[in-house]
Amino acid sequence: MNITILLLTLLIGALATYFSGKKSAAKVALSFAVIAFIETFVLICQHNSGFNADYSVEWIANPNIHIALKADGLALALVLLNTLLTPLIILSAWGKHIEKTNIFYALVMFMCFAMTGTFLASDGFLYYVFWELALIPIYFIALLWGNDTFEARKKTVFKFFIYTFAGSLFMLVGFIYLYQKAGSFMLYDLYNLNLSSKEQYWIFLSFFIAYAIKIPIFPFHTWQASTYEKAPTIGTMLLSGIMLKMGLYSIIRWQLPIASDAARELMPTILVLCIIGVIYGSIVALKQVNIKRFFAYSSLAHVGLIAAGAYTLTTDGLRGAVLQMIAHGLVIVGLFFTAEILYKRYNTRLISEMGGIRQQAPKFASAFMILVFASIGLPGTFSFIGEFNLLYGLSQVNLWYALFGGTTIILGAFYMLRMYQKTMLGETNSKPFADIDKTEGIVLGVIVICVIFLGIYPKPLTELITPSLVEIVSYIK
Amino acid sequence: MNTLIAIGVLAVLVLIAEIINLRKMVIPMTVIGLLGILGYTVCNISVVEAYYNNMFVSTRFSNAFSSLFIALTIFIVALSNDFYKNEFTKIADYVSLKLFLLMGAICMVSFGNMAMFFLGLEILSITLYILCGADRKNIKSNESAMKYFLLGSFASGIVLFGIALIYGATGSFDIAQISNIAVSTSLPVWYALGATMIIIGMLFKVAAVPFHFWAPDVYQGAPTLTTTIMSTLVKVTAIATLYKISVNLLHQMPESYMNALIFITIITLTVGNIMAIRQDNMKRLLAYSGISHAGFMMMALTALGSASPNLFYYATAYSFAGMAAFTVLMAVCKNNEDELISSFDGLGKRNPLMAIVLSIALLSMGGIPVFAGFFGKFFLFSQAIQNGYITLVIFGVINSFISIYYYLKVIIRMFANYEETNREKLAVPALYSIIGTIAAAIIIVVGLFPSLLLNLFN
Amino acid sequence: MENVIEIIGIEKYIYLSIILFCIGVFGILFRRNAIIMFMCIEIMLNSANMLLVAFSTYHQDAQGQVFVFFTMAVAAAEVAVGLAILVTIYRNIGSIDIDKLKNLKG
Amino acid sequence: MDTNVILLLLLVPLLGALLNICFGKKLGNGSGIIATLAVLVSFIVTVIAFFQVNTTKQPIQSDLFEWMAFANFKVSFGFLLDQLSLLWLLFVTGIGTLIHWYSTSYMKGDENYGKFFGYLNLFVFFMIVLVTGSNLLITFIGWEGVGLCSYLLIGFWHKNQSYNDAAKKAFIVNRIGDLGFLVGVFILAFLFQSVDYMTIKESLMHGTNHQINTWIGVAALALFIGAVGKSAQIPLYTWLPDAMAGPTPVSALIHAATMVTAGIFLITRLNFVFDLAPQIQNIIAIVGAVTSLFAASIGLVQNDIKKVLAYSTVSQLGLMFMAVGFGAYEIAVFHVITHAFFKACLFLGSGSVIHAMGGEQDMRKMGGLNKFMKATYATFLVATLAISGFPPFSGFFSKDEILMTAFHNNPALYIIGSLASIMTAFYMFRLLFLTFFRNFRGTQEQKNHLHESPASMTIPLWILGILSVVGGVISLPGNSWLNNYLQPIILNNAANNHHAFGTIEYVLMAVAVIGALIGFGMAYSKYIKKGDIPQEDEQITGFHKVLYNKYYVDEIYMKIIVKPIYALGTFFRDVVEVALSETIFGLGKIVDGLSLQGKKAQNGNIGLYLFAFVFGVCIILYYLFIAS
Amino acid sequence: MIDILFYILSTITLGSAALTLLSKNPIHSALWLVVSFFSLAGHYILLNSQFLGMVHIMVYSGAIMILMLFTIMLMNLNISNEVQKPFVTKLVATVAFCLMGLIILSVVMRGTEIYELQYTTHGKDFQSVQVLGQVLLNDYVLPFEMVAVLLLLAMIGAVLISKKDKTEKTA
Repeated sequence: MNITILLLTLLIGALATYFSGKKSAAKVALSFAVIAFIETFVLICQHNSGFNADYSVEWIANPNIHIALKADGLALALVLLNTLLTPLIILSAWGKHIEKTNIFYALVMFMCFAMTGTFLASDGFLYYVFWELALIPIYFIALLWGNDTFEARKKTVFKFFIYTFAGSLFMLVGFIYLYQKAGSFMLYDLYNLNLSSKEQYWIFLSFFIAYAIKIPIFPFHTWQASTYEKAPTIGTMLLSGIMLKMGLYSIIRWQLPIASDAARELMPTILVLCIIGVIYGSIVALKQVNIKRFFAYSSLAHVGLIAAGAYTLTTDGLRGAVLQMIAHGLVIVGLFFTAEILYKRYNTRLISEMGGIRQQAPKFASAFMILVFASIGLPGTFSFIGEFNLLYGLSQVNLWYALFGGTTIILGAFYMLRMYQKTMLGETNSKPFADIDKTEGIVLGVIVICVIFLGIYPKPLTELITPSLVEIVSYIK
Repeated sequence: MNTLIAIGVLAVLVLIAEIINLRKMVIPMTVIGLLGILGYTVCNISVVEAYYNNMFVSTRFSNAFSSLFIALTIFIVALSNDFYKNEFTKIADYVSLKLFLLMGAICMVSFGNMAMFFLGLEILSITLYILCGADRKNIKSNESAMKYFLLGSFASGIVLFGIALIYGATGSFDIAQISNIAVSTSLPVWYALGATMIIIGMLFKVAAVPFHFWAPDVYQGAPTLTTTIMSTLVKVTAIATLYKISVNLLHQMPESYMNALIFITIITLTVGNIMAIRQDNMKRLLAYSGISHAGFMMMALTALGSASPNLFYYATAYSFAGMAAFTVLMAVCKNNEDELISSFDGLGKRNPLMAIVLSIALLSMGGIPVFAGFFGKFFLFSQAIQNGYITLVIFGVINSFISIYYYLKVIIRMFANYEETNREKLAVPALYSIIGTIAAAIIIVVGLFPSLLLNLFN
Repeated sequence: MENVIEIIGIEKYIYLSIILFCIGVFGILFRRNAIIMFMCIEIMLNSANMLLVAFSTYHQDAQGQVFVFFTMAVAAAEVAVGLAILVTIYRNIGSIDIDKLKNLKG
Repeated sequence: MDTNVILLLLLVPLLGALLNICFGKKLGNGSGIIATLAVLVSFIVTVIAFFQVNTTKQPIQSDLFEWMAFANFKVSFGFLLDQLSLLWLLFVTGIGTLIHWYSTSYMKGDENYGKFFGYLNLFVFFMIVLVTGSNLLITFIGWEGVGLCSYLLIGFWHKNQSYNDAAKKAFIVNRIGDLGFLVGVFILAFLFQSVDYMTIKESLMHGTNHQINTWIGVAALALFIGAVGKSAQIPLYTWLPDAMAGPTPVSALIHAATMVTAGIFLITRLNFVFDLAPQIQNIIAIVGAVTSLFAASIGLVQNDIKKVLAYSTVSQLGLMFMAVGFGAYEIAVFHVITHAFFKACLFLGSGSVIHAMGGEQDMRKMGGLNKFMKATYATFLVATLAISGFPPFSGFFSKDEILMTAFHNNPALYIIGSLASIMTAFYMFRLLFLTFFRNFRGTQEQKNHLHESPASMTIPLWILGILSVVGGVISLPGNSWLNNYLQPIILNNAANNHHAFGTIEYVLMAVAVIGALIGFGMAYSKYIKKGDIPQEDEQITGFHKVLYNKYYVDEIYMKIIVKPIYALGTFFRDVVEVALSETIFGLGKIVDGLSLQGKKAQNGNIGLYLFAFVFGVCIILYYLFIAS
Repeated sequence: MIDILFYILSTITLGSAALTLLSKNPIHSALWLVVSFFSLAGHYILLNSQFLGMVHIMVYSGAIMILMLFTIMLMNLNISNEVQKPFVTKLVATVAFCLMGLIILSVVMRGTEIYELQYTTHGKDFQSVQVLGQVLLNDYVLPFEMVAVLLLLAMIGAVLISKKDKTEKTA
């Protein structure tokens, strides 16, 4: 199957959703998302059978820009995450009253399209275009369908947009510079460039600003919590589940192989930053009162570790990063969904106003608990695989990194269980709390099953991504 | 050359139509005529020839820009129909003035002789003075005309003095000859002084800092259609001319020239953007954003000689975005005293099409991918980096996201769910919708297929 | 009269026109009466004309003088339009004081 | 065949767990039966496997599939049934079955009856995973899995937030150890390119590299920290007493018999690693000894029946660690087994008491229960004698061996251990006397309610009681079946170079017995003769108060660790976050201010514009022509 | 002789130009400007461009200045009621004037030192009416036409702006 079909499906899906009218928009979006998921699955099967789905056609002759897509295991894994989560995310708002439904879902589909493009693009320019494109829908989603008063969220979403946009522009400058050197934006041409260490240093930094803001890495995270809080939950899921993976993916795909010497040189600094983020995020999370902000900081801690893994420059660290990206994507989407369920029932996001739900909604409580434990990397869940890989990668660089990075398993348990206790446990709440319904059950069920299945049998994914990572590491060396 | 003549003829025909009372025919006739001329020009884009003793030189550069000007004029003339509804008796005057303005613009990019340059500049300027003051009972229109007139003629004086000095140094008005002489022999300081003065004059025209003060005031006071002309057609003309002049006059100038230009570019970018942040009048906002765009286009001066495709691309992207934005502005603010940004509140509900057109225009100006503005910036940045002006690019980047800030502010207001702005639907003349849509479509198409424009140059 | 440039020197003409030009500039800055400012602009244009004629003689080339004709036409057109604008302003506010034109700012 | 055995062993409890968790409500009382049967099946499978392995001397091993792959090694999802794991399995599933059975009555009527058994089954499953894992990471699954179940079961009555606190605390403190575990794994994986027990053992046996010895020491230390967390040693012991918040069968199964011994299991499993790190072994012994004394001293004055038992568990675990530290793994294992018997018996007995008392756990409110609860009393007495070290009860043999080893290796630790033993005898008899002797001190209502527990509770008690009596036979001095059995596991087997059993040993035995008698005597004189009843909380003073408040360790931890973290959290949230946000977005504000100033500058005056123009021209000309 | 004439004319030019902008009465300014233009015409004649000198007088003094005078009188500005600019502005204006003059002059003066002035007559006729006509209508015919366009549009524009239309009268 041609790789462009996938992108076209999503793009057409976005358009079809827009034109489908308010009533059927969600259904149309869902069906296209599911089709995209199936296509991804087919692509992965083809990939495993040795079929090369790379695609390249000239877009602009001068400057030399191609529409080039590279569907190796690494990209496909993330596309899979994307196309798996998108239907779930759409389902998560099933039946909810949303104004201008068609526009809303069209934006969601468009964002999925852009993110898929980002993962697949192997021409730096095309990649950048997709990267920026993904920003626009989420901006509108957060702005128009977000929480709180319009004024309040306007400010926040604004900051988010400007901040991330600012970061990515520096990346653009980096790309342009590379283009001047290589005469092409193609991935391998950039890989094969011989840059002086000073050039690498600057290229690395210009990329790093973009990624550090997107991921976000401490101290570039200030947009995160408030944006997560203000965005509608679907938006938050898209942001945390998929979009920040764009940054992490880009580190592996673009930044490290292109500026490998600089990466090696700057590794200690960046690892320290990442690990500070891990600890800092955990500690700040402890004191959050809003459940969405809480998850935002937990996310900060987790992605800090992922980024640290990626910057170890070892295959194990990279593999851990990719696995944990997928795991974190699944888990955080699940967690935000639980926050949404809580909000739907209680109409509040304050942790202090919850509690005593477990007896009322045992299914929900169990699913939530599994997600909580998945989030803190309990063995047997997928997160553990990722976390172990990451920490092992870190330990190969220096045991201290692994030790401090590993505090996440202590602090993570600390804040997560504390939150779970406060939201779910305790004397039965006087307010009624309906247990999850069917669609909610499907969403949570799929996530839980994925998390546990991959935790026990991650081999398909590992085998999918490892060859690509080995190749990338060979460019780093 | 034929283009120029044809436009002149068309202008005269318009005046004749007035005399024989065929006012209703004026606009359709002009649009069709201009379309024909546009077709002709585009078909002959590769004709490189000098006419009338080297007075008028058509090159790819000039032909491409002429086509762009004609296209913009078509839009402007088409918009005139609804804009001058209340003064329909004067429609022929207005249209013919626009055609004359177009002639001036074409002279400015195609000149082969300083006389043509100067006359083109004056035709352009004087027409604009008139158009600015056309709404004569409106004191704002008067004021803008006056300000523009005083500063404009002051700048003309400087340009003229510069031309005189260059003539003194080289003994010629022929731009090719001047260029040759400048390369081959060492010239008295008059030459450099003259060139500087001409360039200062052109910097005034493109509204570069510190010669930019007139722009926001004049933009705001002038009738909106005139503002449209100024911010699209005239700005592009000025920048193209500045580029052409610089190419011909500035080679073999000391490094300090480039430094000065880069410095001016940077402060133009920065001042334009910073000033735009706190504006509450849409026209002023677009004026300041126009200033910063002029700064972006001035980046082309870092690669004299090779930057013309990039400049052309950016100019096209910018001018069509401006066209789209002003079309929406006219549609929204047609009955308002002021063009406050608040009048855009809730436009997403009141007229979604207009809101989307404006969003596309603004996002394109802000440099969001797939819209043409992004590629424009990209090409210019790319070329600046190629020539080693990384500082300039970094300032460009910083300014890009400052600009996004205020563009988004407008977009937000349009899509805001303000309860109190649940006003009734906004009725928009069909022509406005069509023109806005076409302009937006051009932005997107040009963005997706940049080669369409870039290939005009090879 | 043949060699007036030889006798006086081209640089003197240049100095003269520069000073004249600067006087024009000074006037524009100095006065707030619009019509005087117009006159100052005329002075500026004339200083350039002066220079053109001097250089024309210096180069013994007619083009400079031809250019002066164009300048004159331009000056005439400018003045016509400028005065028209001035008249409308006078009709609207009863004054030609440019400092009263401060509606547009910010 | 091997794979099937392992799958059966694993999946039956898992299946039971899933059934009970998902359909617990529908199954009603059936869930208890299902759960008990599931564990029973595992027990039977274990017994079969045990005999197979005991005859063939070949471990049963099976790699199900490849789990993880790293650059330089692979981890398979593999299981290993060898002598050590089978031994553990035997008492895990055996005692597990009994406790499940016991629980069917104990938990009757609870609203989450099904879930309770689901969790218990899940625990058994994870415990099986822990002991049968063929590599460190599979063990780690079980290791954390039992932690999870412990969390779930401690907080089983989740409506009470203090129980939830206890559960949370248990999990988090365990996680500190888990980090140590992981670090150990990293080092071992790095050194040996494998995390497989057998492979590591192989590579250690063939050629030891002296350079890696320091690293092995670090790895051993890290793993020991893991064990400390799980097995509640100083400084990570504080969770265990709190864990008594869970239902009593849980305390019996998890927090006395099985899970807490996982630390001993791990170290025994990796004895070949620890043997290479003598300094670490030393540390282990010291930590164990200090813990045993420390916990015993706290146990002396506790009034909560389960707290006493909890501190006793900590103390006994300390003794085991001491043994492990001396390299006497088989003795530690021996004590693990006997301890499992009598401590499970004690806990279940106390559960029976609590059940009868309607949930009352304070010994000051009990007394004279021997008249009402004969079976419970009898079994409790037996177990008390066993733990106090009276011959010929099982505890005597195992404890005595530990002390003997200590005496040979480090007399100082021997004294500490002996002191702990005397204290053990004291507080156990104190417990016994306060609970079962003299008059009932509770309310009239409770008195009317007093009754002997049903057979499903007493039969397990009897079985465990009997085992506490005879458990010692598996490793009688001089002719130890256990030592021989564990020979393939323990590289440096004590059986091979066992010290001769001579006079000194008999003296030591006698000393131990005397010690136990002293403890008994003191308790007897204080609580039977004098008839003391422990004071009310507020009357406690002096060192007694320090003991009663557990040396204020919890408070200290709270002050120096938890509170600062919270304070840091608040600080980060309110100060650092704001500051970061302000610095980065402050730039925006500066730009905004500039814009405002610029707006003022643009004042609409043409004169100003002209000035700007002229000065601009001047500056440009100056720069271009004069300055350069 | 010629240079004395040149200096006298220059003095008149500069002096009358300065008086133009210093006079308080606009009519006086206009008249001073006429004087200045006449002196410039004198310069042209001095430079042997008699035709240009005449045209200059006709266009400037004859047309442009009359237009201005008419406007001044139309607006009844003969009595100077102009509010003077504040002193600071005037000071700054003077400073700007001096600065600009100094800079440009010094640039030119420094330049001429380096540039050696050469002046040789080639003897050809270059400024008779005939030659001017030829140049204007042969070489410069296109600009000539453009000037026509310029004047046309200026006319249209002036009418457009200043003409009162009928609706206004009735209103």
